[in-house]
Amino acid sequence: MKKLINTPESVLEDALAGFAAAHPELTVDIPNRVITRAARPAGPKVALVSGGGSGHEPLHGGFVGPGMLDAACPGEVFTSPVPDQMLAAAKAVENGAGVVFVVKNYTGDVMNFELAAEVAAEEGLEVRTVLVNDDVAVEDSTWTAGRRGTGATVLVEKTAGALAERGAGLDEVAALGERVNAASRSFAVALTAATVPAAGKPGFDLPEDEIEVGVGIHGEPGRRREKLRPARELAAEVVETVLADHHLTAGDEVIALLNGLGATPLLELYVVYGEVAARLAERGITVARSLVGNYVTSLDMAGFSLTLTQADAQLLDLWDAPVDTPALKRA
Amino acid sequence: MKKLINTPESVLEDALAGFAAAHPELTVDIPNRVITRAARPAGPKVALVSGGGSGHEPLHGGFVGPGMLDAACPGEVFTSPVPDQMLAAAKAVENGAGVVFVVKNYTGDVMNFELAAEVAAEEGLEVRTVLVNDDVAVEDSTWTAGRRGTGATVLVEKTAGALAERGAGLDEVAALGERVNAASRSFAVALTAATVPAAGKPGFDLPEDEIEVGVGIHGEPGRRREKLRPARELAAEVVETVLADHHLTAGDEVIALLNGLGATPLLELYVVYGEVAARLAERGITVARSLVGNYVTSLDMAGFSLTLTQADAQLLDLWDAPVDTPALKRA
Amino acid sequence: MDFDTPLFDTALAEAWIRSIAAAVEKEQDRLTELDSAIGDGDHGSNLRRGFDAALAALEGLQPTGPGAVLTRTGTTLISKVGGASGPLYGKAFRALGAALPEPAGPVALAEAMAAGLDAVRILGKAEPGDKTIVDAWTPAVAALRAAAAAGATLPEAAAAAADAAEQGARDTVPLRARKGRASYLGERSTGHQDPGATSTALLFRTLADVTGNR
Amino acid sequence: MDFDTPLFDTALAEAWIRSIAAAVEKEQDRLTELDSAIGDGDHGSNLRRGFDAALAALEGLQPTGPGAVLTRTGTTLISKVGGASGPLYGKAFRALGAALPEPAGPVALAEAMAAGLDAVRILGKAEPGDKTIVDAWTPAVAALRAAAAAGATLPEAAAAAADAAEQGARDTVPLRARKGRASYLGERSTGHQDPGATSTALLFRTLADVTGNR
Ligand SMILES: Nc1ncnc2c1ncn2[C@@H]1O[C@H](COP(=O)(O)OP(=O)(O)O)[C@@H](O)[C@H]1O
Ligand SMILES: Nc1ncnc2c1ncn2[C@@H]1O[C@H](COP(=O)(O)OP(=O)(O)O)[C@@H](O)[C@H]1O
Ligand SMILES: [Mg+2]
Ligand SMILES: [Mg+2]
Ligand SMILES: [Mg+2]
Ligand SMILES: [Mg+2]
Repeated sequence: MKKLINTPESVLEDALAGFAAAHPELTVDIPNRVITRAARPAGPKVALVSGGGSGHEPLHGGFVGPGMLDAACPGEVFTSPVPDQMLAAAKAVENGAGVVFVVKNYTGDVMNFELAAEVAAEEGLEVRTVLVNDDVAVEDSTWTAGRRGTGATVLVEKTAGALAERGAGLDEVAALGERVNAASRSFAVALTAATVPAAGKPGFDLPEDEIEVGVGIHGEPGRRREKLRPARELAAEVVETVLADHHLTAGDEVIALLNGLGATPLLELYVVYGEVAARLAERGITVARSLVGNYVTSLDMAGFSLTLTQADAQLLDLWDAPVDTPALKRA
Repeated sequence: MKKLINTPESVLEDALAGFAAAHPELTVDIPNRVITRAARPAGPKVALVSGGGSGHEPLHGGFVGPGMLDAACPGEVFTSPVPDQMLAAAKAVENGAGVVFVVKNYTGDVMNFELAAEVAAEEGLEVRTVLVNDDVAVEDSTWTAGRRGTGATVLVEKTAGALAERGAGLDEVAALGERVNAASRSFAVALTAATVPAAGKPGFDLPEDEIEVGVGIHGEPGRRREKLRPARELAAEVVETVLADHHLTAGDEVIALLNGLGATPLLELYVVYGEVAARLAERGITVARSLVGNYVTSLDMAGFSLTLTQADAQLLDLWDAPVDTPALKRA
Repeated sequence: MDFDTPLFDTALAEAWIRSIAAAVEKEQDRLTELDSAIGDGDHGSNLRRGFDAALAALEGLQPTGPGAVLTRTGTTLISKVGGASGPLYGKAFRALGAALPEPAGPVALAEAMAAGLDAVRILGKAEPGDKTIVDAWTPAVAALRAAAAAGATLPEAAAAAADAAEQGARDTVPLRARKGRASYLGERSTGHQDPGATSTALLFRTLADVTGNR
Repeated sequence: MDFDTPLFDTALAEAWIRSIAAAVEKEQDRLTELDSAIGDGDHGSNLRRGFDAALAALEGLQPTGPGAVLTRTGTTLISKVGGASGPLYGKAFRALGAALPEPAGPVALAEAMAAGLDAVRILGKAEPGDKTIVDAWTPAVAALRAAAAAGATLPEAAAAAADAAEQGARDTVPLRARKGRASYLGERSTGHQDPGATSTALLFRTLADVTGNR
């Protein structure tokens, strides 16, 4: 394992110190592990709080700022944050209009946010929770913990953040988040496994010519193993898989997020995106907006995920709204 | 070699197709390999053209847009583009005020841009060339091809782009570019080698516990090999090395670019940046602005480069000016 | 009840937490390895962080009884662990602490452990057979109850619970996970022992050790 | 001059380019490997792309003589190769083409090759010993001149030039690079044969082959 770290134990704290130094426009409470905007919104505004294990940067800290999140709670690497963080964050950013928790659907995240929401309610805070569960690699059945939350998180945080900024109420913001999640589907492919610093070796072994299809963002293995194939075929399969679970027909519009998992060169992401765009065009699906880059990563995993969100006028308007965060900026 | 490509031969073309699909606000001439802004500036404006081998994304195509480049010429992977591209680009974006070529100092880039400049001059275009050579890993002597151009390119393109946008003249824009280059020093460390698709294997072999210090961005080996050490020590050494060649003293201000080489997780970049910021603070050097992320990459190389540019009021003002490109946005 | 038989008192509660912390340190890598196979490779470091903090939390504590020790441990686990195991073990220890009279014999301990199991099941919604903590904790509670009913001493009952928990953990190997991260693997989750069930077995084994060493 | 001795005419120029393209295809991996050791691993694919394009450019061409073939090849290399070798070989072939009378014997060929070398040196500013193309091309020109002065036939002169170029390429092994990417390596550039000098040797060897096969 070769990593640019000091010790596996101090990764989160050390990274937060660097994040704080790089982003003076944000407030980083290192002991409590809470990232907030340095300036509170002027009037009452629904506060958006998210969080999750670290190792997915820029998610979530990179999305704190006007037009998106009010606070993020980074957990240890691949480990859900604890309720204390979420509570501290909620209290720090609550601004008279309630708090929305954006939670990726993982057992740990769900339970920790649940405990936080309980205590927050006891302390008189109004809290709504938006659960993100967009990963079609997982069957949503009694046989699983339900679909994982992955790329759609970026879309939920961006659009709900924009709506909150415009003064919408708590229920409205939460409902929008749920609507965006329901309109989103994702699927991921890995060329290499991620190495958690504390584990010291890759989460799974992958031969030189094989890929893991349907992986999650926590280094967990995927649906199955396949031979590596040309980007064209891989992209076609991923588009196919996502669409098989989507109710999109020719003429529909989507927002497409082609997301790198951490160690994928942007050059390769563009190669894949070219194929994705071509496959969608063949089916008459219009990509109204796209985003190509590293947004929801999995440490040093090479690979990509595709998220397709069915778009409409409201979503596009919110997607285009100004945002000023470390990882997403729009005038 | 596991890569998300179709064939090694078609990487550039395929990536450009994806880039074009992802960035409708730009015009991508795939056969001629020229990326330009879709809309020409209204009045006369000095046109900024850059280019270089591919594999360094987002450099240079990701920096085309208002406030930065007018055109980029992507070459084959790690191979300088050809004069035809630069000429086509210059002709496409020349807007009555001349053209500045921003050229990273590599033998191939210098010679190809030189041939292009010759022909451009013959055809009546006014061309100035700004050579970027900031990499202190290379001794600038008769024993070398001179210092390589690396991270400073982003600073030159950003600030010269902002100045051009404000209507400055050809000589003024070129002089600013040269001044920013002269105020910049960079140094890079690699944990893994890059694999050029056509070569099919890493440019050098690096044992599990060793790093290459003083690497370039073309997969070329560095100054020497060392044992991997904690981020704190590595960052200290890199800061030391950059400052040894810089005329910075306590109280001076810098713009710091902590750049990932392609396969480095953002989490690790922040760990390193925390250490860099601490070392600079110890020396009384103020980081006036910083940028942490993947900006000048080397395919799938893991590692980082640090660029320090001495700042002054003009440079900070130009650095803060609005920019709207795929990889750098500022309101 | 034999007066020489140890009861679950404050000192034993503290010794148990100390013993868990030591065992987790020793077994950290194995737990992480199990979690790498069907999860995300952090179960060892999660529990290490949690029980190190629980140990530290005992330092300044003037506990009013064994229940207070365990409640405090639960609160610390919730605050420090995160992940799935943090809230689950945290809630379990809090429930255990709340249900534990001072000092407790085998019967009371069995009921307190049952309360802990209930807390896990309420929060995590796992059934026996889902390949989780529940699969080790459920047989441990059954063994504790049976031993207590048969008049066993605390060391005897705890040893029976440890054996049952370990058997329960081993029995997770062929199971297909239906809760937690491992459920994403579907059929591929079979053939591996569940990390959480394994750490639960560790909890009961250390309990047997500290009661037996009295 | 012996009338049966072949001269450097249009057919030979075309055969040469064809032969280079074939040789580059065959040696692509070796050139890339040499470039990986002290450069960036693209010399083989650079030349492959260039000479494939040069071949294609010959297709529609109605050359007015061997010079036109070579000039066109040079222009194509400049347009298609990029990197350091593109402009250098491009300028060299253009200079070679411009300097070549039709049909040329050994003396004229030697002078044309000298013009090619000059073009490389003017653009690249490398001295002999800098571990570049110049180190293979310089001895090749010297050998051509010597052979021509001694009355050698074109095949004899070309064979001598090829031998000299190959020797020159081999002699780059101990050199420390002072130009191009390899110069960044400093002392670490020694012990490797220069890829550009190696491809120059290939150019002269194919020239010897096609003249010899006439
Ligand atoms: N719903 C649940 N109920 C009971 N135990 C669970 C549940 N989900 C997960 N677990 C247990 O948690 C263990 C994993 O814990 P840990 O690795 O610390 O958390 P995470 O899965 O968040 O990384 C699993 O091995 C399993 O025994
Ligand atoms: N200034 C120079 N003069 C002559 N030849 C040079 C010079 N610089 C580089 N070369 C030659 O170019 C070769 C490398 O070519 P190539 O790999 O195609 O280009 P690049 O170095 O741009 O990747 C080197 O091996 C060397 O022989
Ligand atoms: Mg975890
Ligand atoms: Mg090159
Ligand atoms: Mg885990
Ligand atoms: Mg090369």
